[in-house]
Amino acid sequence: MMMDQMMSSLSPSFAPVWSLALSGGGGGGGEGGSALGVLASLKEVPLSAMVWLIPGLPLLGALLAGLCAVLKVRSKLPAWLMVLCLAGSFAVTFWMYQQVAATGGSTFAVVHLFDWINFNWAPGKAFVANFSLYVDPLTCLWMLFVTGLAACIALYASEYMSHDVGPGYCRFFFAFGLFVFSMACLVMGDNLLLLYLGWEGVGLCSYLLIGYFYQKPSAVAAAKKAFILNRIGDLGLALAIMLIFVKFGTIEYAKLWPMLTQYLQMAAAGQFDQIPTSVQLIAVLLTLAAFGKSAQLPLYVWLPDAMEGPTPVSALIHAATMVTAGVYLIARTLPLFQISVAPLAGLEGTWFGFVSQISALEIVAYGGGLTALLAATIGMAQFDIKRIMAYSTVSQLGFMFAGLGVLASYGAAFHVFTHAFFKATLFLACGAVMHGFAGQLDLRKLSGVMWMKGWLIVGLAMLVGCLNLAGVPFTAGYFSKDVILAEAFSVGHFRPLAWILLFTALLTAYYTFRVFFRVFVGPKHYEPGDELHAHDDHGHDHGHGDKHDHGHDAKGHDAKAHFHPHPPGWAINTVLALLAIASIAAAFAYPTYFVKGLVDTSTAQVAAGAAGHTHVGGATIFGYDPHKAMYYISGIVGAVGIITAFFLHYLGRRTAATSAADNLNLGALQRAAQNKWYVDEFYNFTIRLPLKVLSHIFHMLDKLVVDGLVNLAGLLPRAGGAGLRPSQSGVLHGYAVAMAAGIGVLGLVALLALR
Amino acid sequence: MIEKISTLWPEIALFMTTCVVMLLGLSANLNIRKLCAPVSAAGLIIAGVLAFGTTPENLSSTLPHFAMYGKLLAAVVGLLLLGLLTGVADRQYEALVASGRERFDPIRTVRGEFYAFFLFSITGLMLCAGATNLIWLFLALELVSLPTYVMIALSSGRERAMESAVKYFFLGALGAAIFLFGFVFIYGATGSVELAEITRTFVAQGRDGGINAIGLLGVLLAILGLCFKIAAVPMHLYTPDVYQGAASPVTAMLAFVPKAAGFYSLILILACVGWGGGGGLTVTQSAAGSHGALPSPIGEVLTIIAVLTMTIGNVLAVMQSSVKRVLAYSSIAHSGYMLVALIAGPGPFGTDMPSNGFAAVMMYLLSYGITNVAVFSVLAVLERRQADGTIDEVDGFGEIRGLRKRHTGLAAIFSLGILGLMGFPPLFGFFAKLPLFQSGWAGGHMALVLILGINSAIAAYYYLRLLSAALLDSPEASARNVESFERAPLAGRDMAGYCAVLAMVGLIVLPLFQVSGLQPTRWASDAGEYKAIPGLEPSRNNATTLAPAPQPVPAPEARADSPQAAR
Amino acid sequence: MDTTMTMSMLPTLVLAQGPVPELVPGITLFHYLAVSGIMFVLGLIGFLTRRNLIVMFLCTELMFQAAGIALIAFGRFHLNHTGEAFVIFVLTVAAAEAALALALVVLLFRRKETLDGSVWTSMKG
Amino acid sequence: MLLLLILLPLAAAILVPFLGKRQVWGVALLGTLLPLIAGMVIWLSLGIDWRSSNGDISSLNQTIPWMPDLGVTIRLGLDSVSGLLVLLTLILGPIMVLCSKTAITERVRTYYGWILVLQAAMTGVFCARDLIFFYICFEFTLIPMFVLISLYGSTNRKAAAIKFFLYTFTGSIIALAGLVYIAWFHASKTGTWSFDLDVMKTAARSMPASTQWWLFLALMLGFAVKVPLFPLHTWLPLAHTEAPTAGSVVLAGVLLKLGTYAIYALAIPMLPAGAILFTPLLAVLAIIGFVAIGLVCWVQTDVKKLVAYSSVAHLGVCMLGMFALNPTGLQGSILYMINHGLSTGALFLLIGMMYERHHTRSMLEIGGLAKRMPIWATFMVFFAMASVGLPGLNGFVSEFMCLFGAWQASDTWLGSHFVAGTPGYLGPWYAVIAGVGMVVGAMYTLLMVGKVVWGPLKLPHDDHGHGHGDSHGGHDAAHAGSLPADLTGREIITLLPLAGLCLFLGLYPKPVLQAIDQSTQSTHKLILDARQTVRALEGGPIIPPMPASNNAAPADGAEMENAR
Repeated sequence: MMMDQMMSSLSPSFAPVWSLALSGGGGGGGEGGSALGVLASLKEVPLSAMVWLIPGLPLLGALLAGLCAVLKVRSKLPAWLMVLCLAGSFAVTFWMYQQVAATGGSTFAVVHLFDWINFNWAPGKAFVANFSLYVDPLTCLWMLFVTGLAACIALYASEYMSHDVGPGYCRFFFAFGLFVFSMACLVMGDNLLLLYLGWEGVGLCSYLLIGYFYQKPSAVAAAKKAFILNRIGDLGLALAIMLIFVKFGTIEYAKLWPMLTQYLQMAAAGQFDQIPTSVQLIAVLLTLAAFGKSAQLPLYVWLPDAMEGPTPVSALIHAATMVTAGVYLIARTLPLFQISVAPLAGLEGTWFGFVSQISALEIVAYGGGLTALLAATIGMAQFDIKRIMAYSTVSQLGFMFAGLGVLASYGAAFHVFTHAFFKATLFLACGAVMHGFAGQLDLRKLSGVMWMKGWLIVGLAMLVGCLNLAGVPFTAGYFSKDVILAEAFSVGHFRPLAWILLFTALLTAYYTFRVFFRVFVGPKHYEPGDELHAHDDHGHDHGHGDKHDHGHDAKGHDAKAHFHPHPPGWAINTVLALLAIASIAAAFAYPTYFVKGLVDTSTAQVAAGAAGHTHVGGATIFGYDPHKAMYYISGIVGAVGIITAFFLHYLGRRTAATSAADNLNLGALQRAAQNKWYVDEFYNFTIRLPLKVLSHIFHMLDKLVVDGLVNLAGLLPRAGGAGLRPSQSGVLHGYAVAMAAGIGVLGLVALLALR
Repeated sequence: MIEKISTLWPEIALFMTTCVVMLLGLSANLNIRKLCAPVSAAGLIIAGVLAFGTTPENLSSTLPHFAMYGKLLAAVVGLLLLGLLTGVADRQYEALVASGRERFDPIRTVRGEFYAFFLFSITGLMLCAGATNLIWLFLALELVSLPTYVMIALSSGRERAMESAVKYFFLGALGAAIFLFGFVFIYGATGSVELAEITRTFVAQGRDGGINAIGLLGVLLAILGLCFKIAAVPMHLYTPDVYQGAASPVTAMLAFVPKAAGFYSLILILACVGWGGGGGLTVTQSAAGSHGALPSPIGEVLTIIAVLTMTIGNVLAVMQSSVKRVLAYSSIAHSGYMLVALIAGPGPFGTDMPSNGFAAVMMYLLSYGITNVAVFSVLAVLERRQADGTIDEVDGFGEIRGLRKRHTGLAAIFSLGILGLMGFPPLFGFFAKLPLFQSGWAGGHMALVLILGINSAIAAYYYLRLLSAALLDSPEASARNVESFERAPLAGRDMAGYCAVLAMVGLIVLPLFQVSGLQPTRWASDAGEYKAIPGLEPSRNNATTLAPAPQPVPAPEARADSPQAAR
Repeated sequence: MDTTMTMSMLPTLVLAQGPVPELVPGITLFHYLAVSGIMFVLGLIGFLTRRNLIVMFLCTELMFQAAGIALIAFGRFHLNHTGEAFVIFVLTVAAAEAALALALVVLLFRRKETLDGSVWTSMKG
Repeated sequence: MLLLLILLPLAAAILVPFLGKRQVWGVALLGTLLPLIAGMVIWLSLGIDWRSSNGDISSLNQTIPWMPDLGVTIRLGLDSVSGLLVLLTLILGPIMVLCSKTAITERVRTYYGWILVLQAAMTGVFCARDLIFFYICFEFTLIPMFVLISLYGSTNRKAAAIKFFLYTFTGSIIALAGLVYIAWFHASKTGTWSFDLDVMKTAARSMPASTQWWLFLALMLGFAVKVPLFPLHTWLPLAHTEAPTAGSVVLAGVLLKLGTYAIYALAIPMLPAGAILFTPLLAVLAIIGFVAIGLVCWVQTDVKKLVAYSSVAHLGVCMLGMFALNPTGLQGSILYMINHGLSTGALFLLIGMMYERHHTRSMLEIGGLAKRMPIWATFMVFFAMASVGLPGLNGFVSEFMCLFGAWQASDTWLGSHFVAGTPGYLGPWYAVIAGVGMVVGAMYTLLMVGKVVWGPLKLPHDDHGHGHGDSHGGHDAAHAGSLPADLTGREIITLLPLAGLCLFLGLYPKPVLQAIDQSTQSTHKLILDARQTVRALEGGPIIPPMPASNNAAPADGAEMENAR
């Protein structure tokens, strides 16, 4: 709320800066073009300054929400304002997309807003990181689904959060708007530092929104965990930015790509050993950043916990948009990865010697693949449907990274695109269930929801989402996953990865439909969740997490007897329907090459194209071209998964709590998967606990040794004083003797000095 | 003869005042007896004016203005001390007389004698400043000391005052014997008691290879004996006991007058020896010139004394529970600080204030005198009514605790005084300590300067204890019956109060009034001016550029390889 | 500087100077100084070891007189009268001190009925 | 004009003892507001020029003769760096007074009197252009702070005050000794004593490197204590914890900056060779401060202590940037001084407001205040984020620049050449290891926010009759004193300017960066020049010569060779 006051008071002074003249962008494309033919196709085009509305409108929405909080608005006003702003933002994005499309691709535009961090690191040599927007096809792709989804989800949230109308509601939409603004900065920033601003900004909003139910300790802990794990990744990004600047003298994309020409030529010629290690290290650092934000091994643990936030948040931030920022980062800086394919020579003998054996792209690929598998196995064993979706998100992100790792950035981006829609659909459907059943998410306590009155749209949307996620042929998810799998199989040395991914696809289909079969179809049964009191008359201002220690049980039982699920209202239904349709429609992006067109003409891709895919392709699967064979293979794999789920979780199920799968006793394996392979515990024991111990040791050292030495220094005069006090015996003769002795000693000294 | 007397007008004026005061003190009339203080003050003022007006320049060939300014300092601080001393003598007795329980008996009154002794002591101090001769110096020193023994004993009727007196007297006699023996040997080595003659002889000896052994022995013994006067190690042991036992005003006097006399004498004697390293004089007027250290082993011995004095004084003060003892130990430490400047000597420029150690010492003496009076005035004004109705001095920490709540004005003066002693900027104490640093560096004594710094920090601790006791703590039970003179029935309170205020104003104003005419730095600069004896400058050693080394300039060896006895 | 050499040379400092004859043959300045030094040290030792205030004071007198002897010897050695004049002053001061000392001792004796200096130890530390 | 900035609060301080209890607050506010206004007027009247000035703004220079014999004058002047810090001081002044209105009800005259004196002294430090006047002001901040802590602090206040006083006093005496040596060095050359800052800078720079080495050590002993740099920091948590709110605010906001400012404005320009020789050591200490003390923050239970320790950690970054000794690091470091003053000052204000209401600072006793004090909580999260270094807020710009400066302070790494590296003495490893501190910073700050702001509402037992977790009591009257549960208008006004500045400096730091550009460039030039001096000491070329051209393409021949 003070933010908007601030901004309103500041905006006049900003007015001249926001005169929004188009900046020249340094004409980087031209310079690079002389060196390489491909880069010559990168043209800078003028673009209307209107695009600043894309980040601007969500920010306005956030400020308005803040204002509502200050004015103590107790209605849905902030939600409507937000939906309006986001819709406007989406409209501008669409307009921007059309502008870009009209230029025929391989173009970019830089829109200068105002100077941000801009200083001279040496006389006349500037470090420039401005508030400038960089628009190219990749930007358009990302912003389209970010703003579009955000608008939808805001609408959904207007109903979903309605029990919290008041300050909490305003807070929610403030953070929501701020998130879209940050995401826009992240995607549209014309330099890495502005990307970093968005990067941390989305982290902050994620923190605020995960911790939305702040009275729930688990939510607070989850928020903190998310922020800190993200910070580790952010550190990688910050260091990468520094390294990029010292190596290339710029962090603006438009100027950066031409600087890479020479290295890309070397990469194309296979002379990786000529590329300095420090340049190759950039990609490794960026990978760390991407892994943090996109919840990849080993930093994925925050994402499942992030489900403590309200479901719209999970849908938007933790499924569709923010977590794909890592993918965006790598897609954006792909040229830097391409010159980092070779083993990182030169680090041997340093502390980071172990990295020297692996290349950045391999880290990305295998990191992604392993994350995909691990998360899928955990997802199979969970009972909380939102958590299952969370693990599935982690898993699908793994797919995307694997795609990037095998240099199929189109596949990755396509998967991001389709995943955004179907995963949002899935989450929102789960959210509707949660909303209707008082927070109940346990798939053993819900059954046949789809057949209940008023729940059909939810069920259908869920089905669409599940089909996409499982990769049933001719769905969007099917196509996008295929691209990645095919590319993985076609690169010979990534064969193990390809198999891992394929197996994961099988698991994905299984756990997806496990949820569907258990919750949405089958016998009708429900038990309300533990948020009953939220529907009591006096409890509306408390939020979900407001648990009372006293009297809860009694009240709960009492209320349970009268509980009726309340089906979703028009807003939720509309949004679900819309998104379900969008998920289906996304499939058309494959044959129309919508995404491919955008990705392949994006500047980074063009720049990266200079390096050529010399090592890509060639490998076959079962003697066929993987790109063709994969249509069939993945279709079969998806079907197998669904059928397994059907037998285990649908056929013959009588109650909500049990299913045929209960007869399968996998013992310790199952328990371990249920407990997330004890990764959290492992981290706790290997990192957090030692760190805590270390901190206490430091504290003790600080108190005892450092301060102790200071105190000792303070004690010395006192000890000296205490020690010398007896010399002041008070006896006349004693003094006389001491004086005489002193004279004697000094005489001796004088004699010695003479010698 | 006449020209000798013409240098003594201030002393003569003081002596005459002394006689008058002695007579006044015998009067049966209380009002006439009370005239003692004003008359003494008038005498001091006249003496000061005379000192300023009549003291000839170049009384000493090396220290042209020293006598005048030294006497002036004695008069100024003497005046402040006089204010403080007012009302000390005869308090109990006159209270009895006033209440009619006793009849006045001229034999039992000591008022006249008390003031007279005080004036004698100040006279001695002035004589010290003007001394040109060892005999004169010896007599002056004795004249400073002998009255103080009596004053301690007279200052109060308590047993502690007796104890102070006995310790001070006997140890003082020992000290006197030692510096007398030193003077004798200086005479023996040079054949003269005239300081100018001694200087010349020492310079000549120095050029011939070093001051001879008897001369060195004499100087060393003289220094050690004078250490008693300035309360320096190893002759410092009496200080806390004597200061604690004497009445606070007398303590204030003990902390200044003998110390000043001691430093005057040290300056005079060391000026004879010179800072030429091998003996002789070193002062050159050129900035590029070099100057050396005191001849070995005098320099070494003095350095050790300075370090030990600073450190022992401060360290012992830390653990005290008696305010007066703390101040006594701090007085020891202050002597150590001043010794640093003395060791550094007159510096390369001779006239320039901050690099001239003499000027620094003079300025510090002024600052210390004023500050000291301010602190002791507070202790003097306060007194404690004991359970049996008798009145005692305020001494313990507990008794000044919460002073701020009971006597805000006194607390303010006290804290200003303490901060001044601490050398806290921007009080005078700081501007007096700054030249110590400056001259210390100018003399190249890095270790001494650093030890001075560290000691200032240690000192800050106990000063801070005093400060927080007076300002921040709540009054203790024992402080309940602490009263100030304001409520005490008798005498002298006005003077004591004025004197405290004066001292305080001096503390603040002196450094600030530099802009206008009154400049202690200018004064000290003149006072410490040091001139080489014409024609006796030593050959300069590679004095092209002075590039101060990080290490203190190593004292050139007293290369007195051929031991030359006199002649 | 070689101090031992200086000391060993002292006996050669005869008191016969120019036309002034030696007073006692073979007795040099060194001998007088030795006597003076011994007296001084004796006085010091007495001062340190005796408890009686009067005796202690007498010891300081001894030290003063030791200085006097040295002064006379030096005066003779330098053939001027400064030393002798100095001695007069020393004697005078010693007399003044003696007066003071006796007065003080009387005062103290009245208080504690003892002449022992070591009873005055109420202040210390 | 500058004298006015010092005299106005002093005059108010002199007035305060003669006022009634009720008027004191108003007069104190006036005594801090007027200088702020005067400062603003000065700035506005200067127009844009002051930003690009290299060195003092000559129209502001002012010299009053004081002690010609000692070489002491009262010389005042401002350059862009000190100007910014003066502004910070002036801004924090009214805030100090505002935040104390309800907190201090006893001995108000003493309190505000000393606050005003403190304000004058701090302004004096930044305006001083004479070493002794600088030292006087530098030291004189101790007394007001000592009084504020020892009279208005909490339980252990006396020990804290004494430790604070003695620790800093000891250090600065050593520094004084060093400064006097420099003055003596000058005097020995020219025959006249002077403490004029500009004269001293020129004089000191001509010293040999070995002399500069130990002199720099001496100066650092004084200034690093004030900063406080890692092993010399132990007074700070104690002082902060015990100080009253305004005391903590000004301690974090300005007093610590006296140390960093002194290093920037005195130590480095006077003794560049000394700075070069000490750089690696100081950088390591700074990093230890940032990371290890950050971890120490993490295990604190007292909120105020946590923020106090975090000051040590943050100033570690500041020092790291400073000792990168290149324009980036120096600019970052200066910016950090301002930013830390704003955000940490605000955090202390917030903690003070919490303490005033609930009388505890222990995170074990209090929690979930977002429920009860939403406005407070909003500010808390905002400033915590500013302190963590979230981009878009002020902390980030400076933190990034400090780390980047350290990274940049080396022109080769892993065998290859940096296009945009400056010849320096640190390098990427320093930045990488210090970067860990960013994560640690998030850890402890979020721990604090998570415990105090979020979570179920928890209030101390004696504070609230309803016991733990009772969220229904949010608006009843059972809270401390006359203060409402959430912030009052006065408190919001106290915080808003800080929040506004945090946001402004985070989004548009350009004016400040432009202002300090020239200053840092010239400091860097001194460093480059001093390398010759250092080389003379080391007896050989230890520093690689500056690359002839920094515009070289990334793949120039030399680099390719290096890569092989």
